[in-house]
Amino acid sequence: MVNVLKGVLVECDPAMKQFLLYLDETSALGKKFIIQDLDDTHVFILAEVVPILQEKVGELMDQNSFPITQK
Amino acid sequence: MDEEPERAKRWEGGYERTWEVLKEDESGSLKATVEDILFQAKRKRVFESHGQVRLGMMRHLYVVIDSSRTMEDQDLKPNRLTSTLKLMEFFVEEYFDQNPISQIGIITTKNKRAEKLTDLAGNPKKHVAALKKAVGSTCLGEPSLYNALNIAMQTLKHMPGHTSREILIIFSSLTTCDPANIYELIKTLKELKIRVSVIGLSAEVRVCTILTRETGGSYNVILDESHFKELLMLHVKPPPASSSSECSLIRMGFPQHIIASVSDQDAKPSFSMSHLESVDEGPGLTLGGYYCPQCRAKYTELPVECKVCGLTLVSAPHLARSFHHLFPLDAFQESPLEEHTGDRFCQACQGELKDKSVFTCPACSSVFCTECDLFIHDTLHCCPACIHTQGAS
Amino acid sequence: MKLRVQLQCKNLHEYLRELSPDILDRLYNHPATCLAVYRELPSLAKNYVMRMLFLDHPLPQAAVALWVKKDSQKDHDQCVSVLTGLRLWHNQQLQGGLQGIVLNPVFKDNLRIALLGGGKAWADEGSSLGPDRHARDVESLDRYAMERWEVILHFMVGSPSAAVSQDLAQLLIQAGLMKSEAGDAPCITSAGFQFLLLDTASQLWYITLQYLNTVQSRGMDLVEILSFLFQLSFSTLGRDYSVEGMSESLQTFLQHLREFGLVFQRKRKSRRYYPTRLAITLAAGVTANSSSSSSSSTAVSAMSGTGESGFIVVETNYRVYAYTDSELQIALVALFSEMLYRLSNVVVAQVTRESVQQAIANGITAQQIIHFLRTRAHPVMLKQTPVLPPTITDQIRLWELERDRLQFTEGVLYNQFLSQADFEVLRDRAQGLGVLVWQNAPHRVMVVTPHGHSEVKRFWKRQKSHT
Amino acid sequence: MASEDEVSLLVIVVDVNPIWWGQQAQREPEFNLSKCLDAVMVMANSHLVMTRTNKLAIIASHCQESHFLYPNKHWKAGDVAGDEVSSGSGDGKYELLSVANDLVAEEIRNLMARTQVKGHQTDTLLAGSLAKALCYIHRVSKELEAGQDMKSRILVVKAAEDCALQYMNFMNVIFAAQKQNILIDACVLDSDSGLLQQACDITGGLYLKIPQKTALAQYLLWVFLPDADQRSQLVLPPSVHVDYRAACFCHRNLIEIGYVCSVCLSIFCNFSPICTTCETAFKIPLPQMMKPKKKKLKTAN
Repeated sequence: MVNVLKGVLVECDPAMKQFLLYLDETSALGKKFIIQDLDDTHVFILAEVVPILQEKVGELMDQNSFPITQK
Repeated sequence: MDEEPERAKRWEGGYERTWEVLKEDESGSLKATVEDILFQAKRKRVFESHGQVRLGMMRHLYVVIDSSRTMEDQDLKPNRLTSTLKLMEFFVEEYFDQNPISQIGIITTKNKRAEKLTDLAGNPKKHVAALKKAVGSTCLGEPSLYNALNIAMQTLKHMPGHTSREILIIFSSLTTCDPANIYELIKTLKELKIRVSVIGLSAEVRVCTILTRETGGSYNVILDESHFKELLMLHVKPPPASSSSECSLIRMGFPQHIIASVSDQDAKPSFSMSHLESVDEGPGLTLGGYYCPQCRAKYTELPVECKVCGLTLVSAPHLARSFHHLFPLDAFQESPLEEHTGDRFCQACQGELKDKSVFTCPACSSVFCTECDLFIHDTLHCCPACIHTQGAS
Repeated sequence: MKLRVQLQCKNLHEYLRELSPDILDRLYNHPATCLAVYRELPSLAKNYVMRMLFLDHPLPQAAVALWVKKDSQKDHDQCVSVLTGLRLWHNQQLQGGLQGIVLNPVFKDNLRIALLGGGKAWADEGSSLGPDRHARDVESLDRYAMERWEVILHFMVGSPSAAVSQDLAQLLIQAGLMKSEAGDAPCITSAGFQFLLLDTASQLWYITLQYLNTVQSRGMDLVEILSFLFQLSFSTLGRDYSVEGMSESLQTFLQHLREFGLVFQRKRKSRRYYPTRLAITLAAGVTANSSSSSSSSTAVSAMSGTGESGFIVVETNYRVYAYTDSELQIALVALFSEMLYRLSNVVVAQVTRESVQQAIANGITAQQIIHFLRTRAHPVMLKQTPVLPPTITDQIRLWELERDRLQFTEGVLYNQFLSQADFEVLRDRAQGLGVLVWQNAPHRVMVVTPHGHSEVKRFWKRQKSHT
Repeated sequence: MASEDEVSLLVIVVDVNPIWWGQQAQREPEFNLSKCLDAVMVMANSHLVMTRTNKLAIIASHCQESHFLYPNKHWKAGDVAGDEVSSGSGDGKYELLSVANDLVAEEIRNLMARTQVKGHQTDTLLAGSLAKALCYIHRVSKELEAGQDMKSRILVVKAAEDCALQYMNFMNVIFAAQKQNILIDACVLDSDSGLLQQACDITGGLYLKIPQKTALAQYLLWVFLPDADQRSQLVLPPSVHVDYRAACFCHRNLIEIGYVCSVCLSIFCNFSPICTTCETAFKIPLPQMMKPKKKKLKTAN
């Protein structure tokens, strides 16, 4: 029988996917949100976590960046 | 020969007060004088016309490029070797543009040895390709002036007497490693009427001073990259022929270009003779070409010396390209704009005369603007207004 | 899910192609439109038109196909599609049964008139009115045009001093550049920010397009308005034209153009008007597509007379020096950079990751920032190639990409198929419907778009009942 | 689409040699100078409307002078309306074009009015016109705004015969054009011109002798209107067979093998002991049979 699920398909690079898996495992967003891990560059997730996920990714990028300009 | 030339070194001269040239105007601005200096620089002619001096139109020139350790110095960007090779590429193009029936060859010297990079030949492509390839080569050890001069001399001494025999050395090192007495060699060079010029990249070297003085060449040391280029470009113009050089009538062929159309049944592709030597230049089969009028050997490019019968093959425009050296355009007279009465427009470009000076052709007394004056003398080589009177007379 | 609003600016051809054939044919009745349309053709197509302009008989299609060399066939096909799409080219049966091609006769006649003369004059010359006592020179017209245009831009960023007519404010809202909550003063939208970063010519063209969309609802004739607009763009700067013989709706249109700063009219009731540089560069904005990076700087340099010449210097250390005292321009620079110092004639700003991210969050794209810097580059910058330091442009793009590490697509996941055949049937169906987003055959998983879901589901039900 | 940053300058040089056109009017009354100028103006207008950045100059090449028909030096774009009493379009023509066309017509009238044909001045001063064209192009390229770049070409509409006296100047002009990357195109109405063939071949332009003079406008539009970029896409007339044989200085014969003076590069068809151009006395030549030069030298020493 075919199973049907609504959600959001996320396409990203493998490194980002690992980060998503980490967020999912540690329930950093308050709950598990990955519906299915599709392949190296695709995951299927709950639609409602998208905004908070974007925020988390933004935070990650902020942590990983350093100021390249001096004032 | 051992006598020190009576020439004052720069550091022996008076103190140059370079800043005194700059004068402030009433408002305290330097703009006016700076603009004046720039204007003068624009006007400066690198080359004063030789007038009626006989020129060596057919030149055989060997360029010796020092590839010793010192070429790795980074005072020229990115280093001396790369900068030199880059300028040389430009030099080769210019050389053939101005001296279409001349030949050039390149020699490098490093690690106490000298070797030919390219043989004397009249095709710029080959030389440029070799120069491009040389960029990656390493600089090693000391140069050998003797060996380099010797190699060049071995070929040049067989060149016919009506052509000029020249060597141009780009010398970076302050030392040279010679297997024998170089003064003997200089004497031989002088006897063979080979003119040796040197462009130094570091400092004046005495052996070069003597070498150039004895053979009648020039010796300059560069100040910076733009000066280097300027000095190099001085060697593009054909030098005055020495009075003792022979004159002769040279037999030349003017082959027609024959285009065989593809539709022509009889047309068969054939090999060009110039492909006999070089195997690596791709397929040599072509349809049309230039056929030597004496022996019908085929070539795809001119000018070339026929491999079969030795006839020099050129096209008429090749000879015409050199005409402006033989009949140089007289310098125009400069006069201030205020004194100029009459039409306020340049005769050539129709632009308004705005600069401080105008230029008048002594032959037809037409007036020109500064830009046109430069353009006419550097590129056009004929007065646009004189043509009108010449054609009519 | 927040979708970024991308400001779309059509070029002239895209706009014209959407018009009905009937309107198109009527448009070609005016030489000015023919000239404008001709000018925007690909250069190869221009030559095609020129070759056929003086031929009265149709040419066989095969002959036309032989005009280009074999390896340029693609360009040829593109030209043919453009020419046919704009109805400049008609197919016609030749006598021997061959397919022939002929230029649109109306277009041909009017382009010939534009080139060689004949026909009736485009508009009444001001000369019929005698010399103008209040004649304007080019500089004052430029000044006037720029002032008018800046008022509109100031209004958009909400400067209190700037006021525009109700009509114009309405137009800006309709264009989606501003939004107004009931009763409140309108405020700028993210599309508005993007609009501000365009060069003047593109801004003008964008507004004009929006205006044209509303023309019919205003009870004006689109053809009449367009023809007048093109006529204006081919007129001579510093010359006066008479309003004699203009229809009522054209008169209204002229008043709107007056507000945009496209024409100068001393008084509302003046019998003459002067087109400004804005009107004349209008056609230049047509080609400058908002998204193309190589877009022209000529449109801007043409504006140099209006004090709009480049004033921005960008250094490799991410500093931006803007030599301007215009509040508006400073505000624009501040959209994507951090202000450091403010002096009387120059501001110094720094492009930082935060400031660019902020701008991107506002809906501005990296491309638009780069385009802004490029088109307003100081003449000193223009002398170097590339004009902007590559480190800066690359970094701005990288900062944008940073946000795009994840790509979200809403969809419905189908998994746990029992057989490969089942999967393939459903997948092919979804593909056929054009709703398939992603699929993986070995794992038998696929994702379809939400609106395609019901259709696929229905198909699956039917499929099941069959077997 | 062509970048707007690129300016394309077309300089048209029209041969208005009064003698040739006078004869032509008798030979073929249906194709006279004014017909030719009409065709040139069609070409000029077509070039100007192509894009906003296209520029144009027209030079009339006469047997006494070269005259700029457009743009006039006293005329600047922008102040058309200023001093001239509106010559603007009374009809549906694009205003810029009608101004240009009126100017050209006016100038050619002036030029023709002051023509005084003297018996011996019959050659068109084409080399001079080309030299002026090059100077003009040079000036325009200097006046460009930063960031703009310009492509220029020269189109010669040639009527009268070549003038051998101009050979050297003509070659100088050709080489200057080649150096500046300026194409020279030639549209020849009457007899083939060897000089122009060389000019087109060296600079990479097109040479066409038109078989039907009355169709001049069509030939111009079909062949010469496309610029260098489009030419690479279009099928155009093949390049002509250029005769690069030299003419000897003594008899003006075309020769395949000749003698060249090593000092002044004059070309002679026969050996003579003294060069007539530079008066150099030559060495007695060795028999030509001894072919390799190297050997020749050795025997000489």
